[in-house]
Amino acid sequence: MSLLDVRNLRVRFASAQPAIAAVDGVSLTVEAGEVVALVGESGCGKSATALALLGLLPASARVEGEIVFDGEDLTTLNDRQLSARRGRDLAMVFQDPMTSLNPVVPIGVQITEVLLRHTDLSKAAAGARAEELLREVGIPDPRRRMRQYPHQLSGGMRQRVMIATAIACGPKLLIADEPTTALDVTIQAQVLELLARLARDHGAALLMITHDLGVVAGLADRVSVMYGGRVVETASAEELFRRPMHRYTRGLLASIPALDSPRDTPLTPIPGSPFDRLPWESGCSFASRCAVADEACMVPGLPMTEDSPGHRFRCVHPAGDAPVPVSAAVTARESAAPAEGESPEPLVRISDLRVRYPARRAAVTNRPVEYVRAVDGVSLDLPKGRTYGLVGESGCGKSSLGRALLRLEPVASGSVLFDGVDLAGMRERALRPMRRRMQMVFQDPMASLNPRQSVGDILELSLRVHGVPGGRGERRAKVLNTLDQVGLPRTAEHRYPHEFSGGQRQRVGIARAIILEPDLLIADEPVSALDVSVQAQIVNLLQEVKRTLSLTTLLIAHDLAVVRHMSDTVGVMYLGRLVEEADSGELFERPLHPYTVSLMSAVPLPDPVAEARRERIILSGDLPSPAAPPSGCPFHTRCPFRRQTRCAEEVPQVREVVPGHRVACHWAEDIAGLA
Amino acid sequence: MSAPTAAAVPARAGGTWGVALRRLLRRRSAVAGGVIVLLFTVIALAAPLLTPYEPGSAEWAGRITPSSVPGPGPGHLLGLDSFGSDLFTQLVYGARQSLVIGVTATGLGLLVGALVGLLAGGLGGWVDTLAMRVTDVMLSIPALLLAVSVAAVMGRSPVAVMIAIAAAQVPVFARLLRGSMLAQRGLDYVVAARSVGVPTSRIVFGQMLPNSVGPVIVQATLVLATATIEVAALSFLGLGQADPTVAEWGRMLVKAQARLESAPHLALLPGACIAVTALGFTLVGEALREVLDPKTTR
Amino acid sequence: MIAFVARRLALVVPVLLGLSLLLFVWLRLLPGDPARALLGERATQEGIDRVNHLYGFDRSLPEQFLLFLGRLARGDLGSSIRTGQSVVDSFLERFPATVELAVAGLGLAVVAGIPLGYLAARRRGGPLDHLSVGASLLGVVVPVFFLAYLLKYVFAIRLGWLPTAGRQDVRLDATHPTGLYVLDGVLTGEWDAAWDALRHLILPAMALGAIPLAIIVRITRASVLEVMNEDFVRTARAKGLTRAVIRRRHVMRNALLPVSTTIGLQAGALLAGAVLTETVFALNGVGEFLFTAVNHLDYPVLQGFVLFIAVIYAIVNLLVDVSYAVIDPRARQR
Amino acid sequence: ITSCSSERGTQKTAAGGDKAGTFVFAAASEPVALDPAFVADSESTRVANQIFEGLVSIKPGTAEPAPGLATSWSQTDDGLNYTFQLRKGVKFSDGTPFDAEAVCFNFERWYNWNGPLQAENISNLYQLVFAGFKTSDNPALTKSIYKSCAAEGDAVTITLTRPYGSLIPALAISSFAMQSPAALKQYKADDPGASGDVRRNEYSSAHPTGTGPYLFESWEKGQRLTLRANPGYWGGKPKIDKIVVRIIPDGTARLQALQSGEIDGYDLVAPADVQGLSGAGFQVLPREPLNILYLGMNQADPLLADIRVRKAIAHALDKQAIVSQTLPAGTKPAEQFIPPPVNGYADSVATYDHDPAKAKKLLEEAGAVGKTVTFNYPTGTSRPYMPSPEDTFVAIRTQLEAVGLKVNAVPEKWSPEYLERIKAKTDHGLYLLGGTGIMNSADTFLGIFFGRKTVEWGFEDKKLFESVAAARSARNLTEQGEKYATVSKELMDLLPGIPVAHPVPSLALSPRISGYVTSPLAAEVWNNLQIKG
Ligand SMILES: Nc1ncnc2c1ncn2[C@@H]1O[C@H](COP(=O)(O)OP(=O)(O)OP(=O)(O)O)[C@@H](O)[C@H]1O
Ligand SMILES: Nc1ncnc2c1ncn2[C@@H]1O[C@H](COP(=O)(O)OP(=O)(O)OP(=O)(O)O)[C@@H](O)[C@H]1O
Ligand SMILES: [Mg+2]
Ligand SMILES: [Mg+2]
Repeated sequence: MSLLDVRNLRVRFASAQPAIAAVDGVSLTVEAGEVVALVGESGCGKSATALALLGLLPASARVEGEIVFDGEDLTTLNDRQLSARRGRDLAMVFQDPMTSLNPVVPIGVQITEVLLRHTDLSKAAAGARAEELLREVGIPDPRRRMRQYPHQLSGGMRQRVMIATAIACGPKLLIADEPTTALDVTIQAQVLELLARLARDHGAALLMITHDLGVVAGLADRVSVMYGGRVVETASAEELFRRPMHRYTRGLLASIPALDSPRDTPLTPIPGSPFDRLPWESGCSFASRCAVADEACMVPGLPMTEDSPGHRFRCVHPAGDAPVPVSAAVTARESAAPAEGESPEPLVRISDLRVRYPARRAAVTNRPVEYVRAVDGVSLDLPKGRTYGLVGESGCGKSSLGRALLRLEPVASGSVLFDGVDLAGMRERALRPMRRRMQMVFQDPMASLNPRQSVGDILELSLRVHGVPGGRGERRAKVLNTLDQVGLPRTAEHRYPHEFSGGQRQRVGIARAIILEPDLLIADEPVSALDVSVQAQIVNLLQEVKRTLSLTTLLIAHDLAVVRHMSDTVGVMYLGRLVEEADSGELFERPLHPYTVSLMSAVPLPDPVAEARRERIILSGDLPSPAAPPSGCPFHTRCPFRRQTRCAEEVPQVREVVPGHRVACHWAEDIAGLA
Repeated sequence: MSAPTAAAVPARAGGTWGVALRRLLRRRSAVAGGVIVLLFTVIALAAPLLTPYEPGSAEWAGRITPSSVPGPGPGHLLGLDSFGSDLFTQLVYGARQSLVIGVTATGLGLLVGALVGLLAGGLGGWVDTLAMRVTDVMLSIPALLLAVSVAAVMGRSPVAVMIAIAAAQVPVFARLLRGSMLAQRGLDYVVAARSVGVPTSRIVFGQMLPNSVGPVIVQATLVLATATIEVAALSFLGLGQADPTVAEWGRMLVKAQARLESAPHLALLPGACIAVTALGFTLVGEALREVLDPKTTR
Repeated sequence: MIAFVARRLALVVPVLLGLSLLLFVWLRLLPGDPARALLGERATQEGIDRVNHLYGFDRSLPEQFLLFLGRLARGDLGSSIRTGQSVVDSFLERFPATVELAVAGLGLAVVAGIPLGYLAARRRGGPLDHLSVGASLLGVVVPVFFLAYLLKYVFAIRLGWLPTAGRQDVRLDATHPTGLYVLDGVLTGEWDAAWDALRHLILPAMALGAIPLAIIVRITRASVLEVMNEDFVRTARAKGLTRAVIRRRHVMRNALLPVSTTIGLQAGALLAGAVLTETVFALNGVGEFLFTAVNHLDYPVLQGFVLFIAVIYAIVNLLVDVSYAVIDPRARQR
Repeated sequence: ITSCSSERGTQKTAAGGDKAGTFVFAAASEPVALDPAFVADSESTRVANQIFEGLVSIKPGTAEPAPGLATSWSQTDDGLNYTFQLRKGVKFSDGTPFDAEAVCFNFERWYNWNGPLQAENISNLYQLVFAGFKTSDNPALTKSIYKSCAAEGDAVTITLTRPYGSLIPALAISSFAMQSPAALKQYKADDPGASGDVRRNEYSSAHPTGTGPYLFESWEKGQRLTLRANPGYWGGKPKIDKIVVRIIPDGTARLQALQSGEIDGYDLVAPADVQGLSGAGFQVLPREPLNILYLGMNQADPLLADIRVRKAIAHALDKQAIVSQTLPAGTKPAEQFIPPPVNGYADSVATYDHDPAKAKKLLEEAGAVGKTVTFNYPTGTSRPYMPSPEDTFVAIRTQLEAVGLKVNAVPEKWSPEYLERIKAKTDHGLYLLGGTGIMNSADTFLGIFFGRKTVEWGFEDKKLFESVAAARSARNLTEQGEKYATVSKELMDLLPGIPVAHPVPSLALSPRISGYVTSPLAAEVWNNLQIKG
């Protein structure tokens, strides 16, 4: 008998607007000690499923079906009985460690309370055990940490605390709901490894919920893919990545760029958005987004087909071994890429740029006494017509750099030469006409659009501000034209931002950026707020726009695969400094800075085989505070290649180690030799 | 992520205000409040049609004595008040006074407060510091005292009451607007507007302001409620509308305190009118607050 | 933390200075003649001139202000032109009554409001929710003095359970070492006196506490609803913790943060309410005296009292901030 | 500690248990001072009347002077020498004897006041009666009427510099009560003390020492003032052991406190509450009114300077209607500026009946039809002679409008705005005002109202002012009465204002109190009160 056997689980929210069941007949098994991944996009019902298992859904939810755990149907238990099992037999790690810990209770208490609840340990013993757990999850100096509050811990440490809490009572099943999406890649790698190890060590089964296929590849024994409230495909991890059968699984795999896939492979987006789904009663809910859907797909109650043992899917037109279809909209990128070798003139030349923010203010005078050095002396060129990708962990100063470039953030020192004009010292008024030539696409499409302006107004505003010649009519024509260009219906003109899906909003954001036909486009994490399947659409759009308008682009992203996919040149930032810069192909093939090396090795690959073969370098520790960066090489505190005292004493300068490949590391040559 | 709710909203909406309005109409309490407010507005507007008598006419003074007033009877739906005016007429016209005072006072407070808040939040720097220090000072004076002093400076007139009530609200509105303007300042859409090259004044007025007025509007609705009550409190303290025969609920209530024993309805009716109107505004305001608060939209 | 308190305190000083200047100018703008107010119906011009001279009202405004500041620095706020009593004394004399009333009113609002708000949130949409939210709304929309009258009519006159006015039965010969009658009764062991003083406080506290109660109920309700949707409460449930622990440690401790800010803000509003409540219940507190002072243009009293009140307001809000910092470790860094 | 809760049931048994019990009286405000020489307000006077006595007292239930600490008195024909026979065996409550020296000490104390003590608000009544001090620091003051005092065994002779007809009733005013010289000296009664205000010095706030039926016990500021029966009172120990005066400023609160049994009585019942209270078994005792409510007509206003307009207004008024609509039951319309029981009330004066037709005619003659007249009235106040000015205003306005005058209402807060407007500014028109007598003499009405030119009335009439002065300095009461009666007549021809009514103030008492006899002067002494078991 399986440890967990979910049969035909349905969750319905009384308040939900289209009254579609959030979970619509999920069946799922987890064997003891097994790692099962539940994958699917936003809103497909993953969290609802997980919460249903623990009986944690809000009162407005109606749950049907059976959840047999350890021989007992959990749906028949009342809250008191369930609560006795929660935390003891089934434990859960939630997505966001920032909000999942109580901000006003010391973390020690938050761990011991679960021990006190489920075990007979005395207070002191529970405290000791909690300390032990903290040590086990790799938190240094646990005794001190016990007394600290969540805000005094970094994101990674908080997630470790969550994990320590979850494993405290030795649960039989550990459910992790997107445990790493809120974390940086390097931290994500640490946490994932920890989770898997601990589950193994404690003999717990792990139900891992994620939207990132890459994450599960190296971790899961079995994978279930969810779409629209149902499991659409289930297989062992290896089988699933090798032979995805369901059209959705297939689409998902094709739409994400991977670090190890050939760079030239164009992405195949899944059209529409994950919320365009049909209720199951009317057939396959993916049908509306599926390229091969026909009437056969509209038969209600599609059954699961078992293909090979353990590989089951719910699709009338399984993909089988057919090649991944290539969307006609996407052309090979070679055509757009400039010829190798001759590097064009830079459109923007940044030298020794510094950006700082007040970090601490004096008690009485309220004057800043300490600064966060967000950008700490960066020099780089943006070659005309090329895409420059900027990567780095959260907080390393990427956005600050981008904003300072556009003078949206005050520049502390340094210069930004735009087409030969220094923007850094310019007055706002003088700068305004220049703004027409440089535009920005923001990370969060919702936040960057004024909720009270219709899309037409948003777009027209730019034209009006810059006195683009022509009357109302002409401006309107231009607006409509731009809408066409970004693939939005013309009717979008009169609609408001909240009436669009995330991907569509980002299209509006792009439209706003290109309507003035700028020379420079800064895209600050343009796709990281989007669902994976939509991400590809926007990536493709950006590529196309860039090509047709021959834009110079600064692409800021933390997703290495996306950067690799889109950029000609890539720069890596760490703690406000540029640590490495090279041609995209060169950099990913031969990273020379230890940070880049570990960054790349931390990225999970959506391929269990490759993942298993890969030798990973997992960075220890967290990003130091940018208000008090380490002396010498800022990376030396976490560097696996750290040597002698030089790293801690001497700041490495950016130097060209290999032609076209600049690195700020004392030992770049050695590493080059290693690679 | 807010995507699910957004996707759920049907197309063809009139911006966030349209959405807010529709959400508002789904709340029973808001509708009840709106109906109350509407009802009293109609009563106020149609006062001359509702009663055959002039307000403040003490025509029937001969029928009252210090210890008795005629109760409901023919010709006088609710009887007479302590001056010998028709009570129903006074109540109906009282709606006018109360609404005019409430709306003007709130409008005035809103106008001045919003101006200060706008300057402080929009310009920042020393303007902001100065404005906030001044509001600090104003806030540390009990509002009623402030109102009393204003009323004392201005003499006993409805205008004084309006200014008195408005004055006490100025710092509140100023802070609210400044706070939400500051919050808008760092938001991406404002940055986006700057990046497009929109001039500062246009950003402040065209972008930040419309997005910051939510809490101010909510506060204004709630002030409408308290204004009605404050008028009564000022009357109780011997300030406010001076002419005793002018129909104004607060005054009527205070005046009727003297006859609570012999004619409790003289106090209960205007008291109820005040309470119900205030309730109407409060219900609308509370509902608006919930509707406009992004946290509760989930 | 200390820097935090120091900074907050440093902010109070300019506010108080600004306030005294504002008050000063403003009070002089008030129409009417304090001397006339003092001398009453049969005053002659000569008498009025003499009083003006006696109190320095015939000097130039800046001169008067400097004199005022000079005396202020010595802790001398002058004396009432109406009663002749020193402002400091009359404040101290009346302050206990107001403190007692405010503490009782706010205490009632807090003690009743937080559980009510909590229950309303827990039973959201249920009858209890509607009842407590509805009742608290009523508290807001009925003028305080009228509410006071209704309370007295029902509980004192009709039912005869509670007294209508005053702070203690005057037939009792209780000793009052602190001026806080309930506390006095407890300190001296005069239990009947303490009980009697407490009974006298109930109705005023209800009248005064109605508005803060309503606000606290609503804030608590909203805040509990919000916190209950927080991830960490879900985490706590996922840990299998008992309801009591979840409520106490995870829900309430967080939900109380906005409530504590509200309580601080209410402290100011409370004083305004106290003017009416003290008048209606004959409590002879600061508020009532202040109002009389306004009516008689008693400049020294007005100036002094408003300054006192501003200081108290500042202290209360400082305390609130500190208590906030005690509950919320994040606030300590600010 | 006597345990007694204020619950109605237990309170009754408690009171029954201790036979004499406690009389709790609610005052609208705190006494200003306990030294009666410095105060004139009714709350201070009420307390002073229990602690102190004067040479002359008031016959209970009337406004008539009666023997007090002086058993009899006589005066010389020139009206300059008054001799008082003093009551024997009377002691001040500090044990010192009351004798002729003590009397002279008191007179000399007042006469010798100087500096701040000559301020109008401090020695108001002394200045009103005796006009000046030994040395005048205040230029407004004239020569003192008092000249000297001579002690002759059990008698005392007071000599005046000029005759003053109302001296005997004046000496019944509590400001001229006899105080213990020893206590006055010991506690420095005339020293401003720490507070800088003589009314708040140690004597005046903690050691008032007189010969009255009650002794001062304690004063908790703002809360209550306690008096105890004086066991050595010459008239016999009072039947009630203890008096507590509570401060309840709000009228409704006083009513409710009485209804709930927390207090035994309060003064100045609102007219609207009278019926309810008596219906519920409470005693509502009316006082014979010794007051006047008038409608003043400022002659500085050109419209009102015209006697035809003033007469028209007089004919327009329906006093009876005003009384029945807005004034307490029992109130009588007024015909003169003094109430009937007062010495100086004229037998017949010009009267102006309610006659709208005549009023209209007069207005037409004066060309004042449709003119707007300013009407000032006070708000937020209730005076014994004017319980609800707003109601009275409305009633009068309606009547004025009925005869074709337009009314421009100017309401103002009683103090200081309204008083200032009427007393110090010329821009008022019609206005409501009045006064309560402090003694049985026209002097406190006509003497104060019409003694000289004032902005209040806005007219200058030397002849009238001289008649008033002559009446003031009449040699005795009878002569004064005759002279004031003429003034009264003159006034009603001159018509500077219209006497409206003599409103009846009343006092409410719990049914358990008996033996309360009201006084027109509100000068009740509570030594004969009894509490029923
Ligand atoms: N409390 C709720 N009330 C109403 N609808 C809800 C509620 N919680 C979730 N839903 C809806 O149920 C569906 C499934 O939600 P769920 O949170 O399980 O998705 P998910 O797969 O975890 O998505 P994500 O990746 O965004 O976390 C969504 O359409 C969501 O809008
Ligand atoms: N307005 C601000 N005030 C103070 N500090 C700021 C501000 N904006 C950014 N910072 C700090 O500056 C540093 C760099 O921030 P920045 O936003 O540039 O990082 P990033 O690389 O874009 O990170 P992310 O990937 O999270 O967007 C961070 O430590 C951040 O906390
Ligand atoms: Mg989820
Ligand atoms: Mg960023």
